[in-house]
Amino acid sequence: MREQNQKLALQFKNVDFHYKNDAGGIPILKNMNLSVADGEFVSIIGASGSGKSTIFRLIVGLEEQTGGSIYLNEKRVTDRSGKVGYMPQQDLLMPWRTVQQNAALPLELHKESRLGRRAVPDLLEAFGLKGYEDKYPHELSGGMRQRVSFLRATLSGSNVLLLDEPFSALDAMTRLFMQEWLLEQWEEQQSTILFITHDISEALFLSDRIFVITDTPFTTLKEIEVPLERPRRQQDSDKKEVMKLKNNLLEQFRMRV
Amino acid sequence: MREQNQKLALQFKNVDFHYKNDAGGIPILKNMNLSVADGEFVSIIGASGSGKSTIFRLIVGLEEQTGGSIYLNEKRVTDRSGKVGYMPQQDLLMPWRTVQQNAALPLELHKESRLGRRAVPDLLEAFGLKGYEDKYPHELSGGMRQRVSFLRATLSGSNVLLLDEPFSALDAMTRLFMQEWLLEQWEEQQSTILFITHDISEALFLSDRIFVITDTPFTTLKEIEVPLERPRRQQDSDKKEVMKLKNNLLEQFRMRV
Amino acid sequence: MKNYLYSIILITVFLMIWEAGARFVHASFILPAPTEIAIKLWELKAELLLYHLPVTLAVIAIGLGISLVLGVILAISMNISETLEKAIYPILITSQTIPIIALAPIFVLWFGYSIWSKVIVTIIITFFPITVSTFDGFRSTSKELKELFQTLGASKRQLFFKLEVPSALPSFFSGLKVAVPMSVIGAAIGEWLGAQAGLGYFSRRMMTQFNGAGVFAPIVVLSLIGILLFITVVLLEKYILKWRRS
Amino acid sequence: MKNYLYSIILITVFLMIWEAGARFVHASFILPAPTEIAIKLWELKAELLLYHLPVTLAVIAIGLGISLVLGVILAISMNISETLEKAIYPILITSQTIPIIALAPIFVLWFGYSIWSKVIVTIIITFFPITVSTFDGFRSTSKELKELFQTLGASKRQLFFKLEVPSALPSFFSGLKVAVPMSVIGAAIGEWLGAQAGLGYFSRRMMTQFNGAGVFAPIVVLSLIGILLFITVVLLEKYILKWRRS
Amino acid sequence: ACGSDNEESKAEKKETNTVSIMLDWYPNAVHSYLYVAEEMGYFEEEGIDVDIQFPANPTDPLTLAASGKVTIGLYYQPDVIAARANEDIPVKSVAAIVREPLNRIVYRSDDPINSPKELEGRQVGYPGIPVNEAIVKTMVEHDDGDYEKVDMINVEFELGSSLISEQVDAVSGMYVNHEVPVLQSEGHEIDFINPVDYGVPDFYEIVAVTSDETWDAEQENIEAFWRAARKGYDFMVENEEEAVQILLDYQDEVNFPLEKEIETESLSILLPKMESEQGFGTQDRASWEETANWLKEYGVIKEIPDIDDIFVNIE
Ligand SMILES: Nc1ncnc2c1ncn2[C@@H]1O[C@H](COP(=O)(O)OP(=O)(O)OP(=O)(O)O)[C@@H](O)[C@H]1O
Ligand SMILES: Nc1ncnc2c1ncn2[C@@H]1O[C@H](COP(=O)(O)OP(=O)(O)OP(=O)(O)O)[C@@H](O)[C@H]1O
Ligand SMILES: [Mg+2]
Ligand SMILES: [Mg+2]
Repeated sequence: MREQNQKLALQFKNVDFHYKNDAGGIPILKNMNLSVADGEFVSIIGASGSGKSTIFRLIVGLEEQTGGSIYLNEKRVTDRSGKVGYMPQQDLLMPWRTVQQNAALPLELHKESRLGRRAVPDLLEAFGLKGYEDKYPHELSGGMRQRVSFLRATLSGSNVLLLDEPFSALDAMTRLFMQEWLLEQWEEQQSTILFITHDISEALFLSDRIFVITDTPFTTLKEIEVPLERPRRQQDSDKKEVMKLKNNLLEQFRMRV
Repeated sequence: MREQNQKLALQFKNVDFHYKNDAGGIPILKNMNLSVADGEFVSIIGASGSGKSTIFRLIVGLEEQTGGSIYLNEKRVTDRSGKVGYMPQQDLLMPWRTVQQNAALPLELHKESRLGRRAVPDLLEAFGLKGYEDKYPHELSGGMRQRVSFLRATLSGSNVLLLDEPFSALDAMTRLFMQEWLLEQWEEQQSTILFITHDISEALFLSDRIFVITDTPFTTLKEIEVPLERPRRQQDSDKKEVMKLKNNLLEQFRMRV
Repeated sequence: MKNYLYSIILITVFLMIWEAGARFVHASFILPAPTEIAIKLWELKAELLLYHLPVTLAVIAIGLGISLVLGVILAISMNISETLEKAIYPILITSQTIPIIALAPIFVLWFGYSIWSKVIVTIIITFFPITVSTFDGFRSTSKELKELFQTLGASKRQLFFKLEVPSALPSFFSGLKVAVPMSVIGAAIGEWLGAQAGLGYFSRRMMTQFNGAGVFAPIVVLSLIGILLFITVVLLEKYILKWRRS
Repeated sequence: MKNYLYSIILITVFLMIWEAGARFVHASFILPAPTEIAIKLWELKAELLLYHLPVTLAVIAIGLGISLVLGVILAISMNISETLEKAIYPILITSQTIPIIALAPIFVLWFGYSIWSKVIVTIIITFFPITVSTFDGFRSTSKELKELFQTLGASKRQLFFKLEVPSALPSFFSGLKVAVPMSVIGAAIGEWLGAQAGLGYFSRRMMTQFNGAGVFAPIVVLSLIGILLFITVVLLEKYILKWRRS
Repeated sequence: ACGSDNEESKAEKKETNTVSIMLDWYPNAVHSYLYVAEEMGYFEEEGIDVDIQFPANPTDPLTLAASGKVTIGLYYQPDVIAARANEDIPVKSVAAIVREPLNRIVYRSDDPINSPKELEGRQVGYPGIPVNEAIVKTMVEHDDGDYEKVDMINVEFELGSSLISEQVDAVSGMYVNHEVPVLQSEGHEIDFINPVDYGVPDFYEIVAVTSDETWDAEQENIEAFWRAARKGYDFMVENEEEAVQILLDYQDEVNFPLEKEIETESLSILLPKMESEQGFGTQDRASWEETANWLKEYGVIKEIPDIDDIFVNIE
């Protein structure tokens, strides 16, 4: 198991949020609190429309909370754009850019970080993309595209990475291999990951803790510690305790669908 | 567990097949044999491009075998179109037809089977589509669309249903519920199902037997009996034997990717 | 209506500037004021609507009608026969880069000052969008759905009417929406080349009589035809493709 | 080449029938034979290519150039300001159903026989496809990618040049491919209405001279311009959008 | 006032002293004096540059002169009156060039039209110039026919081709000195009726038109132009053959091919019709009044405009 220091990477303090639309507002978060330690891997699961992506949008600054405050690395940050690595659902690569150009986008947007640019070739190799630097996205397999997208998020230079259902478009087999690969990368990069998924097994396999959204609007999230050591392999998820947890969660959602 | 009589629903005898293209042919099946008993639920798994869909295309008559013969319900059938129910990957509903019109397509194409048409409203209810008869596909959720597609396959009137990765476009949660639902329907309809998937857990949960494609072109398929009673629930897949099977299979594919 | 508020304001401002400019220039045969045009339109309403409009409408109707029939038949033929497709489709596409319309003056020699020379211009200008979009519609038929029909033992006829026609409809309507305004332009251009009636003819004739408002008035009518025809097609499309309503 | 075999056969057959028909009718001012046209083209090559072609090319170049500049500027403005979009976009779309081209005769009064009356016709006919497709291109920018840029702290300028422009390019080229052949048609029509030189003018003049082959010859040249311009745009598109090559 | 754009272009013209003139039709013998003046340098002597333009549409000489896009347009006397009377277009004639009608109703000999009444139910092509409507109307009504039954078709410039290709039964607008012999020389059998035999007065076939505004701004240039044109005319009267040769030398062979024989013959027909005792171009008030009365009688105009506004004689 990786060392987790007590520093907090992310913290929500009494955050309120609702979307504004024609018919008043849709409240999503109400006086909500949440903390994620530096170096932690946390998953968020919940029914469709429950507000998982909304949490991410708040963190990256695409939406502004209506109340409360959000802390990044224990500092209260008002303008959070460019401060967090974000890997959206599906890969969202730009079809007109090569693998390398796609990955290096964050460096290009922030000219200061010149140093980083030299690291790109090494990272491309580490991510298993050597030889594909000058290929266009449509020439890659789904798994490779996800890796480019993840590399891009990494290169944003932040220690906090938000992954919004990154593997939902992959087929079942590729998905399993990408999960293992992600864990390897996470251990290497020493980053903090927040991971949204619909797949309970995936969440159990990957995370230190799982946040479950049970109701919307929500004040607290139900927290579940995953009773597994690291490093993990797929077969670890077959342990009794994990199985029980999984079936519990499943029952919970079955009732709600 | 459902009674399986000894009648064979489907049989391949020494079937040869290759796709013709510019550069000669791509051999897929070589002198291949396979039998599926009436009322059985069989899954096929294999790497991408290994020829899973090709087997289905041969059964429904979209491709003609270059050698050997294919038996349906113990009769050798040359023109197999219209003889088997086929539910393709993704839902493939026609956007300009309502739920009812989409489902009833097979009846419409074969005017003889007038009787069947009266059964449609009942079936729509049985499939959980009551109240949605006059909705268009884009107004439905992914799970509902799959149910319409499955109903359409059922209404083709054949006892043999071929399902080609039907759930691959669904999110993980919906997918689990659809699997249980499919089993219920299968038990009720007393049909024979061949099911292609990339998801080993899905195959294990659903099938009586699993055919694994290890090499292409292939002569025989590796067969695996799933050691589970019926009816099943998701947690049944957590049994020791099943877990071992699953990890075995996984290791096998890991080496090949 | 609210959505178009800004547009309406902009158009109003534009008309006001035009009005002011025209009054300042004060040479109505060069630049008639909008109000003059409106008045002229009212004065000429009987002549325009009862005499010239039917002539132009006939050209549009016949031209568009023939384009539709021929275009759809050709699209269906290309859909059925691959040889035909290979032979004709490239020619159709290339023909679009050719200013065939520049040949219009010679049509007058072939078809005389009858309605047909104008109809031909209209056909030339509308045939391509209708044919190509209808054919593209047929081509857009999902291969998977076609195979599904085959596995259900559908006949060629069933495949055509139950799958290919509905698949082609959206694209057909897109083509029609392009063709309809063009048919109005085609009729007007055709009438320039030699005519004795029709809105395009009337407009040009008014120019020779230094009647600036008279030049614009029939064009206002032509524009209204264009818009009305377009709206008709849009409504028809909405009705037939009602499944697309969200 | 092999792909176009059927087309080439079809065109050859068509030309042969035309040739035979023309020889049979034997009224070359109504229906000149293809060979007559070819001969005439050869005879007139100096006059057509050195005198009339440059005039027409100038109209096309200036007209298309102005359309491009104004169209792209307008598209960008609408992309930046929602108010502008709301005001102008509906007008642009509606204007397409209006036969503005029917106003062309009056441009001669405004601009005389100068190049501008023809340029205006060319602009009118090409402005719409360029503007609308460029703007649609900007609108097609993926909302998700835009948000991704925002989360990376991109400036407005970076968003524009690194995301919106590349996103708009494919649609811009589609518009250009529509506009280019239309510019040739626009120039030809403009020349009918008032000119002293140019290929469209020459063709019409020849009609008055009972010179059928002379009517067709400049149109062959116009067609070649159309095709060449189109190919140029396609090559440019291939080069700039090289990532689309499979 | 006619817009700043116009004033600008006029200012330009003044500096360079360019006079643009739009011919009534494509160039032929009736324009010889202009080419002579150009060739002999008469325009240059007067210090002006002349830009000779051909109309793309038959009605352009008047419309473009009226809108100030050309200095002078060669057009038809009745149309000048009609423009002034009906739409109050400020145009005036500065010279009468051909003093008698040249216009004929032409038909194919194998499909004869023996008198204007027979035009009833027939298609008559004309170049969109309103005077032709007045002429045909006068002739048919003079012959006790019903003009309403005549099908008038605007064929633009295609007078010859539409007649020969049998798209129309007759045409109005062909000149007896030019188009008629051109068609005949190409072997087409045609005949014609003279409007003057059926109630059409002896109007000025061709006059030089300018707008009031152009006249005010460029009177000197126009007068200079006219002095040079007169010299060209005088030369032409003396040296017919040479004048035709100059015209042929100036011809645009591809666009407007001319036959020497036809043009020589044409000029000899024209010369007596161009001649005036008071000097080439001088206009009689009486002719304007007679033509205006005719137009009023046949309902082409409602009011007779002030004749003094319509023409001005250049000394
Ligand atoms: N931009 C927006 N404006 C208004 N309402 C929105 C907006 N985005 C999301 N919502 C609403 O907010 C709620 C939560 O949306 P959110 O995308 O966070 O859900 P989610 O948990 O990510 O769902 P999914 O699993 O389907 O991605 C939903 O009801 C949604 O309709
Ligand atoms: N119509 C065709 N013509 C030629 N080759 C084909 C055709 N369809 C499939 N193939 C080839 O045959 C092989 C098997 O294809 P098939 O679709 O059966 O694979 P699959 O196992 O279903 O793969 P996937 O899991 O990706 O759906 C592949 O190599 C494929 O490229
Ligand atoms: Mg979401
Ligand atoms: Mg497959």
